[in-house]
Amino acid sequence: MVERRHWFSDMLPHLILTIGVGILAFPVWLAVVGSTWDAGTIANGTMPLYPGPYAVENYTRALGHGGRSSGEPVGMLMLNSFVMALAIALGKIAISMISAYAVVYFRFPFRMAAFWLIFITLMLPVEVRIYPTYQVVAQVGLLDTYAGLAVPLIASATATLLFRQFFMTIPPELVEASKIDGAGPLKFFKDTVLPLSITTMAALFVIQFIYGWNQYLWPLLITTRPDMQTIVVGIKKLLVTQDALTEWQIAMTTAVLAMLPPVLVVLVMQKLFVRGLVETEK
Amino acid sequence: QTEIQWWHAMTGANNDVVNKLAADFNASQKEYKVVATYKGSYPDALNAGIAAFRAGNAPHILQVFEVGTATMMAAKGAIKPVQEMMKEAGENFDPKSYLPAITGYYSTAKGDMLSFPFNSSSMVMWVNRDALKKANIAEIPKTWPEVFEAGKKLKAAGWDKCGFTAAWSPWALVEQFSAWHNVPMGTKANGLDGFDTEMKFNSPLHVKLLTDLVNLQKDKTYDYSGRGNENEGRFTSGECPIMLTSSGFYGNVKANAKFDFAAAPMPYYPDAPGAPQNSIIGGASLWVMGGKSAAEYKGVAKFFTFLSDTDRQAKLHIESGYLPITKAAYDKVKASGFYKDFPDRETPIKELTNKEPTENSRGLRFGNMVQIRDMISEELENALAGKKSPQQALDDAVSRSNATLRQFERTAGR
Amino acid sequence: MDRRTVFNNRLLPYLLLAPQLAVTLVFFYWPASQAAWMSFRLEDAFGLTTEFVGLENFQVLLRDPSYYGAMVNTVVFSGSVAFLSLSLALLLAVMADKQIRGATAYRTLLVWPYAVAPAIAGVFWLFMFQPSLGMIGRTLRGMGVDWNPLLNGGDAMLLVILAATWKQISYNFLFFLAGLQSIPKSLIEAAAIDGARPTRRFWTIVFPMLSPTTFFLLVVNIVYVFFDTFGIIDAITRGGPAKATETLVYKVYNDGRLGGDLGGSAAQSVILMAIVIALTAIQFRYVEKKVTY
Amino acid sequence: MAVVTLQNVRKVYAGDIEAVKGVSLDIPDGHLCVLVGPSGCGKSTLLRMVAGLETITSGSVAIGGREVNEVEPADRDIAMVFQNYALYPHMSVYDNIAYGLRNRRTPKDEIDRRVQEAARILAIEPFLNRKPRALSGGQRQRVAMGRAIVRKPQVFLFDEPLSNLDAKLRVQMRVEIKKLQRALGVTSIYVTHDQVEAMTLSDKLVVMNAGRVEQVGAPSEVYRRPATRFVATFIGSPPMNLLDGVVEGEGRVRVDGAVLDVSDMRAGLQPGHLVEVGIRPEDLEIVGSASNSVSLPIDFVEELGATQLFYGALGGQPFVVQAGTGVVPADAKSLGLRIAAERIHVFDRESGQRLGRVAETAAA
Amino acid sequence: MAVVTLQNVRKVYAGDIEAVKGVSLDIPDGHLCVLVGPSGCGKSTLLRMVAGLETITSGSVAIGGREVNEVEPADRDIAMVFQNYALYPHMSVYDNIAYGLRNRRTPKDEIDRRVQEAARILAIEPFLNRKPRALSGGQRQRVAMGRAIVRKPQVFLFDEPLSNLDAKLRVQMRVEIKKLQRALGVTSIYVTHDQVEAMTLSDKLVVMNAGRVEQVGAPSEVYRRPATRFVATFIGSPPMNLLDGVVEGEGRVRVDGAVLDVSDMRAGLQPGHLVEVGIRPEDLEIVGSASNSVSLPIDFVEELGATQLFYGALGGQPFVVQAGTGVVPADAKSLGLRIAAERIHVFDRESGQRLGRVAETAAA
Ligand SMILES: Nc1ncnc2c1ncn2[C@@H]1O[C@H](COP(=O)(O)OP(=O)(O)OP(=O)(O)O)[C@@H](O)[C@H]1O
Ligand SMILES: Nc1ncnc2c1ncn2[C@@H]1O[C@H](COP(=O)(O)OP(=O)(O)OP(=O)(O)O)[C@@H](O)[C@H]1O
Ligand SMILES: O=P(O)(O)OC[C@H](O)CO
Ligand SMILES: [Mg+2]
Ligand SMILES: [Mg+2]
Repeated sequence: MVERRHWFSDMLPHLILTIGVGILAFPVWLAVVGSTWDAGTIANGTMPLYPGPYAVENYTRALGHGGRSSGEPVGMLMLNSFVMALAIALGKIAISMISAYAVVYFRFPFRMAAFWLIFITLMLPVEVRIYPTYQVVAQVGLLDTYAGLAVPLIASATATLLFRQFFMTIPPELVEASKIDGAGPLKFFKDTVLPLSITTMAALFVIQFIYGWNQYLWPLLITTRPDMQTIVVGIKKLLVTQDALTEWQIAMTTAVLAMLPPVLVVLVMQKLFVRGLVETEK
Repeated sequence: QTEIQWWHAMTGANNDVVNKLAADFNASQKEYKVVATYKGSYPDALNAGIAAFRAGNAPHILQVFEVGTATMMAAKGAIKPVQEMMKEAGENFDPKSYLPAITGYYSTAKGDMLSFPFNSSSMVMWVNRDALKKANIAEIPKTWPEVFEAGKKLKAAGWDKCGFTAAWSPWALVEQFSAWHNVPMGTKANGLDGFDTEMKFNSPLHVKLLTDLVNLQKDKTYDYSGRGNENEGRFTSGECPIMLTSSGFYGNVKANAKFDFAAAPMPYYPDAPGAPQNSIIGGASLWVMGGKSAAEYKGVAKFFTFLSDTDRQAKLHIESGYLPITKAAYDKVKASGFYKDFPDRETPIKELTNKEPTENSRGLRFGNMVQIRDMISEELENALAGKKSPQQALDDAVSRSNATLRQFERTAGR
Repeated sequence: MDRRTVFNNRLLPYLLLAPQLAVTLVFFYWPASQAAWMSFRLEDAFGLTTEFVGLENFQVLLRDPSYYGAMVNTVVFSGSVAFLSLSLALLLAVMADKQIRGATAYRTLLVWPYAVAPAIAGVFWLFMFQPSLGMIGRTLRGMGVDWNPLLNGGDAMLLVILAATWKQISYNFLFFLAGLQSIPKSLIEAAAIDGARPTRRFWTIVFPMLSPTTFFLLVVNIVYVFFDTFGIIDAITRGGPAKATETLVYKVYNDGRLGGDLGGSAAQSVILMAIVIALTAIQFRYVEKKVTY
Repeated sequence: MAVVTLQNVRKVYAGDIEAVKGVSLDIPDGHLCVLVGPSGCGKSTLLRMVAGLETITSGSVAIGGREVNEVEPADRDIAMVFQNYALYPHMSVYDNIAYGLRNRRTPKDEIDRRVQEAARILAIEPFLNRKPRALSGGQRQRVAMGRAIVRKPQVFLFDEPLSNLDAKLRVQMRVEIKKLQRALGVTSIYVTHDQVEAMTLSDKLVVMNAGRVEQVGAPSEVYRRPATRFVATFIGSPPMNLLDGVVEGEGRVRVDGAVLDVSDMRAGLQPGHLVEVGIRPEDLEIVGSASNSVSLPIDFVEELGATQLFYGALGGQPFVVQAGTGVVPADAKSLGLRIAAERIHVFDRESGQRLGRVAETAAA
Repeated sequence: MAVVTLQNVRKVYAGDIEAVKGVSLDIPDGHLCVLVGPSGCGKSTLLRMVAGLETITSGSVAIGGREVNEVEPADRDIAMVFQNYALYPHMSVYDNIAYGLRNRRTPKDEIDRRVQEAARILAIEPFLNRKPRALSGGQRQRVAMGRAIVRKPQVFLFDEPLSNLDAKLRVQMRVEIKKLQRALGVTSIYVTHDQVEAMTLSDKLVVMNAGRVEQVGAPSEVYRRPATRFVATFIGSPPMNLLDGVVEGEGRVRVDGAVLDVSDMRAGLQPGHLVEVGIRPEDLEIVGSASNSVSLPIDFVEELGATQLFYGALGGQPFVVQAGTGVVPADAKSLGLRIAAERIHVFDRESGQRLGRVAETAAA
């Protein structure tokens, strides 16, 4: 558009965006810096704004032995987080995809009832009914198992709704063409719906992976064995609250490590992630 | 090999001690394996234990801090009394071998010892001697007014962010304070004589302390440092030169403080009749959870016997700052001349045995005491933040505590 | 009108629905009904004795000033986080939507906090603002600001609000950006021809056109503040000091902790679930309406 | 290749929408039958019942003499071309065409032979390995055709197959479809709402309106003798002019003061019977300003190149005249019009039925 | 109301796409100028430069004598109707129309008066309180028009304003736009890719191709004397037939063995010069099978109602003839064609330029 321009109005967006980027990055920068100094420097409040010489020591210790009180190596915690996140992401995609398929491509008694049963759970995270859910998981013997970490969290309406919406955008003529071409429901699912959903699945995978990785209260409650703990919970254990000092350098090291996988996933899969996010929610 | 789960709340240096104990026990025999798991703070560990029990997944041994005692005692079906277990397992166990204050605290009215004493502590006043010197304070203050005075001097000498502070505020400012001044925290010998107790810690003396602190908070002569471990950090970093906390903090001070420090007795109001009386024990004991097999209990019993070993107890005391819980261990350390070299390491024991305990200083046994501590903390915060008058805050704390006590009374399975 | 062609198998749809329904029933409806059941009962910590008490838990709850305190906290907290994160995100999105150099780079640099776990975000902010060792906390104190989130409820609230806002900006930014980009260019052009200058264009065309996005984000932000911020609060303030940062969800957790008041906690769960279901319904109706927009 | 027979076919959708209200139709072997009508008149519904994509509420559909009401689409031996082509976006062109054969377990080399042949006929061989999104609209259309012909079905069904193409391409593909259908000789049903397409393609033209058939016939027949006012205005562009009239007597109608002779008018109509008189814009003879002519003041002229459209009004009703370019001087303010008696259509004003002579109508 | 003048206007988009390659144009006050051309030829770009929505790479645009290259859209005193109407979805129809006036701080009652007047002219008074989404396509189109006319600008700009409407409505709205533009007398530029729309609407027709102007002229002029082969085939449907030919001598061209007389042919063309001969399908005279006629074997007939299209090939090149229905017997297998010398167009085979007589072309 033909517009009157002014150097200030040209610079303003850059200025504001740079400030925004700075504000968003600053806490993480401090954490990174924190992960490269020793306990004393941090505890005395004399940590500078630039990285120190203890990076290797801190990261080796976090990955190898872990914090003093928890004593669990970060590697193992990350593996648990990874398994949990993966199970949640894949599980959610699998069950919500087929249930959405049922709702969209079939008409059967109680279809709407089933849909509503699922839909009501849309915005009800496990936190609201945390103790009863814990009790139920205990009753079915899933404490301290990957299944216990993942399965209760894969019951979510969001993914089902997303797939439903996506399926509704598949032209109905494709079903009709398939029918005329002699494909039944399972064949249609396998030959057409599945391949068409690949990007949706990938996008959803990114989001759910992050969701799973970032879980906190749930794994905190249902894992009792240290070797089942996840990394996000592990950090909380590093934040000692009594009698001893927090090993901030290890806590920060662990936090940086814990943040890395999901942030990398977001950065690498940015396009898919943004698409998935905007579609899931709308 | 039978696995024995031991959930605990020991952090920092004490955490190393616990891990070492488990490792040593595991190395000493082949039949059992003790797996020590850190479950977070004392309340977190207790919470995890309760939740796990409800889920049918309780550990064998649960470390519960002293104020959880009533909760555990009331849970008749959930626990296995230690004395009984030791007997069944054929292990030697004599409650009388422990310091009386400890035995009394963890035994029923009938004298059955329900839990195994592990890390008993008392509250002491940690001081930064270097700082005192700089502020020209010759003597470690003994009374509250002296502490206030010292705080002011320290402030003037550059410790302007914090003259003195106290960790575990409800423990320090209400529980130990009551016993040390021989005033009741609650009725019925602080609950030792039954669950139908009522709180009393809004007495004039209690209000006096809080009023003083509220006034000093204004210029940070006293500075409240939250409910977490900021206190400890501020002491070791040198920010706060005087701090009340557990004697069990020793290992961590030693590791982190770069100055000359000492553990002094808790301060008292000199005008309070009978003060100082005696302190009550803090720290925690080990509870054995119910519903396990005989073989497992046997392992637990073996482990406890292992822990009671006199040499081991003595070492524990020296390394961690917790009390030598058996008389034998105390005697042994004393005999070694350790206290001559390090007189302040005897401070907590001296506090504990300062006088013959009274109704008000034998111990505490309030139901839902863990929640009550939160209420007290909240009301202290309200007062210190100036949102409520000290009197009002303590009155509210008392009435809220009483409501909780009533609820506990209703549900406690007796 | 649904003009979709369907398959007419009888059993298959039920089989396809079964896994999701099973998981939902077992891990949602069963616990939810347990919560309802527990809300009528009084239990000891270990669940050894239990007693039916009718509506007592609800009565106690509704008489408890700290419940209303938690409500106020929740409103203040969610309102502030929603307002701050929405307005900052909108500002950033509007800037990033301009045809400027490096727009994609800016976007990348603005999206990643989404991936940070709330609990970890909490740890970061605690690390910054801890009064005695946090870099900013100390700086503030050094400047003579009485920064004391350990004692001052306002400071503590501010801290969790900032942390939660920080975490939420990326999310809102993405949606606003998508919303801005989905506004047809021709509308802006039509407005320009109609004589509206950029600022007026923003307030009369762009902003109203974003209102579905804004409304959606409002709902999502409220839900976010309700639940996802648990980790932030737990890491930074644990609801303190003096319950100043205890939100409704944190209270559910805290009251049920130590088995102290499971009935009361369950009663709170029941009320919360009702609130959230109502929110969902509102949003759903709105979404339905939006389809025709 | 087969005869398709519809007997009194009805479709009621859930919610009591009667989309098709009893249609009977015979499509001879090898014919191309076009269903045309305004949007929502039930064309697609009818076609989809033949395809088996909608259940038939009542009546019967037979293909090649076999009633197929209960037969699955896959087993009806039909092929269908959709408006949006419905190509499988994730499959190559080759796979799109081969999919139906594969599902029928046709041997591999047979599939290959047939796909190659179809591709050759449609000149899409160079694209066989592409995905549909890499094709232009016209090319996609061809692939859709390929998918239909490769199966050598008994019946082709087309649902507005050209309406996603631009005008030029539409004309071109229309010719190609017609040629192909001729060459293969497969019975076909073709749905469109474009009357030009309908006219040009059909062997048999079916004009539908509101779920019913208004007229069936050869396209020229439908154009020359529309059975109803609806058909008269629907077929032909610009549409037939309609003027209110009153029967004066046998073969004579009074319109706006003037009396017109009408050669095709049913006997026995009472004078005073209210009618509408229809005259196609191109059926008017333009005479200087002779007597016995009607004068039309020109409001407005549109230039179409070969012809011109003159807009005006007669008796308060809009009236359009089409004439070859150059016939009317550029500065003319009005037209003198003469109307041949045999070019006048008369419809009942109430029912909209043609009031042509009965014998002749029956012969059509 | 104003003259619009474009001088050597160029537009190069980022990425070196030269969308408009130097266009000069004069649009007299009150005229309606239509830009027509295939997709991507730069029509919209040109229009948007006049609107100020795109910057001008080089050249100048003047409205009413004032150069506006650097003037913001808001200050150019223009109004624009977009293809998708660009109605503000969150405002009522009234507010949509009033928005431009409000931005200019027009007094309230003046706004009301003008909006009501525009609504009356466009017959959208009943909808003034509705939101655009509650309107049909045609109604939205009217609102977009209303928004343009209410401001009484110097210039109207239209970018394919009718292409989102269906065929019937398009014809109707086209007539209305023309009438309205006439009545208001506002200089207008109208972009379309539909040649019928272009022909019928324009006072001045500009045919564009690949960023350049191919021909400017009155529509009938462009139809009768297309300046290039491109224009010849672009304007007119079915398009002009083109046959390869060779100049035989002055006024004579050999096509497929036969020699044709051509009356409009540039002097001085060397015999042997390669040309293309263009003949419009409707310009052929159909003679039984007289001598001196060309015979076209009929491949295929399309029925259009009033006319018929006969498809065949001459000299291996496709050839279409349009004739009134009934002129050719239904069973005819071939047509005898005669072509009047003055109806033949000749183009240079290489450059595509018309090889008409120079004097006459200049006069156009
Ligand atoms: N699945 C359905 N459920 C209910 N009503 C339907 C359904 N499908 C079509 N209809 C209705 O039936 C009528 C006929 O629809 P149909 O699609 O056959 O029309 P059409 O002639 O093909 O129109 P178009 O030219 O717009 O494609 C319409 O009124 C339509 O709304
Ligand atoms: N913003 C842009 N950036 C780069 N190239 C562009 C841009 N806008 C248009 N073009 C290119 O400029 C050329 C002319 O585009 P323009 O939109 O003017 O064509 P048009 O004649 O209006 O076509 P249509 O009939 O499809 O609307 C096209 O090749 C197009 O791809
Ligand atoms: O720090 P500890 O282990 O001595 O325990 C302190 C208090 O007694 C806890 O209630
Ligand atoms: Mg249809
Ligand atoms: Mg364009």
